Amino acid sequence: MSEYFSNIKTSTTTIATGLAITLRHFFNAVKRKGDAGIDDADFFKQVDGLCTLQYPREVIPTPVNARYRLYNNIDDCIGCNQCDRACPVECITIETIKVTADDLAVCGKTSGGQQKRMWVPVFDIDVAKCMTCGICVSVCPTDCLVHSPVADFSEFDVKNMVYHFGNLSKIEAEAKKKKLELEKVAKAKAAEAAAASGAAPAPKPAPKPAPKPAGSEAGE
Amino acid sequence: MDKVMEEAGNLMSPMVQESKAAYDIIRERFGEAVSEFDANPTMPFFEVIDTAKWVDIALFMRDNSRLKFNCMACLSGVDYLEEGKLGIVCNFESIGNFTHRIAVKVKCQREGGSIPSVSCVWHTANWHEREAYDMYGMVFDGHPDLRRILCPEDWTGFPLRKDYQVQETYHGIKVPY
Amino acid sequence: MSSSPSLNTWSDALSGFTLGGFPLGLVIVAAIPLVFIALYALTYGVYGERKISAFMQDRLGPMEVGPWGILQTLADILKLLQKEDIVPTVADKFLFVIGPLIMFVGSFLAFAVLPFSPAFIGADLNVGLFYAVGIVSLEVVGILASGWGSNNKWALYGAIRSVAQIVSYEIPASIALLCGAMMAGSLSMQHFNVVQSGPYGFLHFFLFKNPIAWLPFIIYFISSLAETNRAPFDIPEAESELVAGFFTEYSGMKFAMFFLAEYGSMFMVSAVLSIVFLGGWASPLPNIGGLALNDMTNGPVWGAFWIITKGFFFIFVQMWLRWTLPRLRVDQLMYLCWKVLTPFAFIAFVLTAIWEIYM
Amino acid sequence: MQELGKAELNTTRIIRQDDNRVVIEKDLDTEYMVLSMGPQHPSTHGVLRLECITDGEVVVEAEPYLGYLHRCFEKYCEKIDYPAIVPYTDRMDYLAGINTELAYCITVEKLLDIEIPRRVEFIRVITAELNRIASHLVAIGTYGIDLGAFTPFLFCFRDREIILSLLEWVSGARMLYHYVWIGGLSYDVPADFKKRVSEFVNYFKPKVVELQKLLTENEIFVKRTKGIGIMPAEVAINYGWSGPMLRGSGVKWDLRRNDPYSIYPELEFDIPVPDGKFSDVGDSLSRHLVRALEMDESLKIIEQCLDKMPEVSGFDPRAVIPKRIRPKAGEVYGRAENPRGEVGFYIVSDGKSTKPLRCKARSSCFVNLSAMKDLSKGQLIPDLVAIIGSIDIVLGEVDR
Repeated sequence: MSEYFSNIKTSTTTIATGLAITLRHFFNAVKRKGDAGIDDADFFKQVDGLCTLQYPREVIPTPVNARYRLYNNIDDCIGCNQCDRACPVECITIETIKVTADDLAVCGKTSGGQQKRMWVPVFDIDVAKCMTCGICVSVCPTDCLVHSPVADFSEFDVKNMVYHFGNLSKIEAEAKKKKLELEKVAKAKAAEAAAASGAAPAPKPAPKPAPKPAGSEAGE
Repeated sequence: MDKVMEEAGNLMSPMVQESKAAYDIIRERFGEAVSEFDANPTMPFFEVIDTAKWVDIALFMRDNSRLKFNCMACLSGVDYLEEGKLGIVCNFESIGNFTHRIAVKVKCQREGGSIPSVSCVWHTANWHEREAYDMYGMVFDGHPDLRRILCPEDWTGFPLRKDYQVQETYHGIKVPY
Repeated sequence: MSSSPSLNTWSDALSGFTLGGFPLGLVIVAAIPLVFIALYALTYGVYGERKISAFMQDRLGPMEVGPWGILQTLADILKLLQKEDIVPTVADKFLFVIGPLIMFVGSFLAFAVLPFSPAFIGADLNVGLFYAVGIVSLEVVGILASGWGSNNKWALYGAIRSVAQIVSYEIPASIALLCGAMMAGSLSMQHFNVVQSGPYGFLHFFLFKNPIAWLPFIIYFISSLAETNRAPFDIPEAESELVAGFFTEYSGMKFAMFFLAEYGSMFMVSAVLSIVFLGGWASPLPNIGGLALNDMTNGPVWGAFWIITKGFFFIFVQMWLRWTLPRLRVDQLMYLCWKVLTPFAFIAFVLTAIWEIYM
Repeated sequence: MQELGKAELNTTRIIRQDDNRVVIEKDLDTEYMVLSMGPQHPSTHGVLRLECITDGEVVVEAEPYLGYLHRCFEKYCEKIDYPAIVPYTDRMDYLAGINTELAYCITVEKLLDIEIPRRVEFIRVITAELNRIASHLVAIGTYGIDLGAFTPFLFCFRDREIILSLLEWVSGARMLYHYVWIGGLSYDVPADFKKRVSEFVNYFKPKVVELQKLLTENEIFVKRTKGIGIMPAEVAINYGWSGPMLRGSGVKWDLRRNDPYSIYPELEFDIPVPDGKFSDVGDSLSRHLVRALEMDESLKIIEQCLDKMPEVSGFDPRAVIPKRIRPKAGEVYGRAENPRGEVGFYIVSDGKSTKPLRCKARSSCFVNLSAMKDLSKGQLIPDLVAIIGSIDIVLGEVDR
């Protein structure tokens, strides 16, 4: 019998404790959590109160090293293909064309001063496949491939999730390929007929275009 | 600790010595039914050669007062393609009694091979054996409920075999997408 | 019970009003509670509950539709109206359709005897309280019909649980209300209020006049939670066990009907609680010397204000409990009913009788 | 297995036929009902399906069906390099990514036999313990939901959010970290990290107390969980249970102590085991209690690590990461204490390839869940929900 009453007593007290806690939160609802990021020194001074974020208008600030959407700075890309090989989900597609000797200057150098030896007509990243593991970034020799802190890049069409970073258009790529073949043929000829020369290379194509963002906006 | 094992080849670490001691007890009892002890530093193991005795060995390992391997930590199926065999690797330990651990390998023929089930000895083995069957297709004799566990029941082939060819369609769905 | 002359003046006048032989007045009398339920369920019931739960959980609640999300309920209703009204092929169609209707009618009929103000009551029955307790139980039929008619295992579980629960909890609830009836000496709803009103405000309420009244008050409150399937007694619709209980298969307006019925009976039990123990439309403010607060805050309009405020307060407590407590199990629910509440209700009954005779 | 005596099943026999159909032979006129609970059910924590045979509200038999979230982890591992497996281990136990990564990485490190810098070990332990708290918060919160208490869940998630922010700050991702690498870490911690974590510890301590008051001490909660799903210690060991499940049965077994890895031997912490006063040893409440108490222990560990962590200027956490990971031929079984129990990896290397020949993941939930059939016998449906909740499964880990 005493257990019966002690049960009633503990039930009442514990329920009352719980009710007190929720009521305290109810009256604390006048406060709201601030929008400081975790890297802010005052972060823990503003965590009291309602903590909802109204998403599209308010976002959790992403820290600088956040690893979200992949971005390739094609100007620095040397087309080494390492990221493609390292990617566990195979979300990167790369096609490269060797730069002919006379184009080296046009192709330019990376910001690190390395001579680029490859045209990269196709550098597609399927960010819908990408699992943001960061392995490709870690193997990139010129640090041109980075995970940007842009976390929200939803699209209505999954095709738009494929980002094109290539630095040549299709026509230009064709031209470069032809040129490379010509050069090869020329070299072969040169090797064959040791004395022959004067096979003038094809006329120079248009200078290197800017990285072409296709689909939606692809860069930052 | 077991991480520091520079002298792995010559000197056995305390952990391996413990395993060796446990193995000696089993060897003493079962003799040629078990293979020599493989004293590698990362996972010391022995192999059960006479697979028919596997359940007896298991019971002995569990109940012997000097062994008391009351916990099966893991049971993994392995495909030994070169040997033409399938096998399981079981990791044992003794919770609350001793600190020794040991691994045991049991192998069977690739096609139509079977291994006695130890799910009556350790309940853990029940689902693990089902998983090994699901992935490799070796049959566990005496298993109470040997069905596929992770793959659908009407899946064809055993996915983790090295020569596994994925089926083209499954209920009209193209499989290798 | 004969009513004092100032009582029921509005409703009497309205019900006498006819238009070309058509009793328009009666229709209006019936429409007022209906409109009230709809409005209250829309505002306080759905929106209020969302906001209250949100604030208790450190959330914001609905914020998108309208300023502070106040139009959220309208958006929900629009959504429910647009939804396809699915009747499963294997369902018992008649029971499936009639279930929510019975539930709603049950909770709505009880409003007939609810005195909204001194001057307004649907029907001043002399067995008003008895009628209210009886008619609310009609919901059980609706729940069972919908649960059985859905032909869904979860729904059946929910329905059976619900019936067992509601039928059991009728007993402590009725006995607790009987204590109130003894104190008032009547079963007429208006009379409850009349005897509890007076110049000293809340001191005339049974809860404060009679020390024993606390016991039936608490017993009735707990039982009313169970009767309306509110947490911690929401086992018929326990979402983590039975998906959605007896209304698992419902969609569209039929689903909305369940909600309306639930909120209707929530207000109903809260109003009964406040009428029986807290004076209903009587003002709780006392006359202090020359400051005649009580006289100032009594009257038909003030009466409506007080009874709705009291009802809403208890609804708030119901929500507060819901968002704090875990759910009971079926057997624990029955234990609480038969081994705790019912004996205590009997004790309260006897004590009240003794108090009424000797004090 | 202890007979709980809730259902009288003597009159009825359940037979599983050769083609796996369940047939019920009955003598009395009770009608049994087959109830398919899940894969879309609010309290199966994902896509678990339980085929319950019920006698009214009493569960006669509950058979779990898995595989709805099977993602061929082990098959994948045979096709990708050792370092590239790490992000996949994240996706196994997605609530405790760092712990699972740690388990995998120490396994491969064992095989590679490399020495890890001390600072890396400390950072690993801090982040792993933070992740353990986050994981337990989800476990406790969802357990509250299973039992009908919604508010503790959101309080738990509010605090978990802060941990996720902390880990995002460190690793760059909120849930699927890929932070622990074989032989190191992906980044060093930010400059203010120590300060912020100690602030978090101070912030979190009162929240744990509040959570205990709101949920654990609540009488209804206690009544719902006490004595439900009792698992005796020997049976638990035989089932291979680990982590909070095993400790809930009263076995003081924690891999951080019993098979120590990283720097755990240097740290002071208790292994909470129920004493049988507040709960019956081995019941659902004990398991919940162990998780709740473990959060305090994790806080203790974090505080000690913050004190002891060596400051190295210009520290490169990738310094000892091998350029090309190709372990010598051999086999290894390595494991670590995850929030849900022992996560082990059995890896076979052929010594030639950069890909493992075999990588088996021993998942704690998979093993813990295998006792479901025994635990659920004769329980009520609400108790079944309470038991599933107390096992705290993550289907990503069960199915891999």
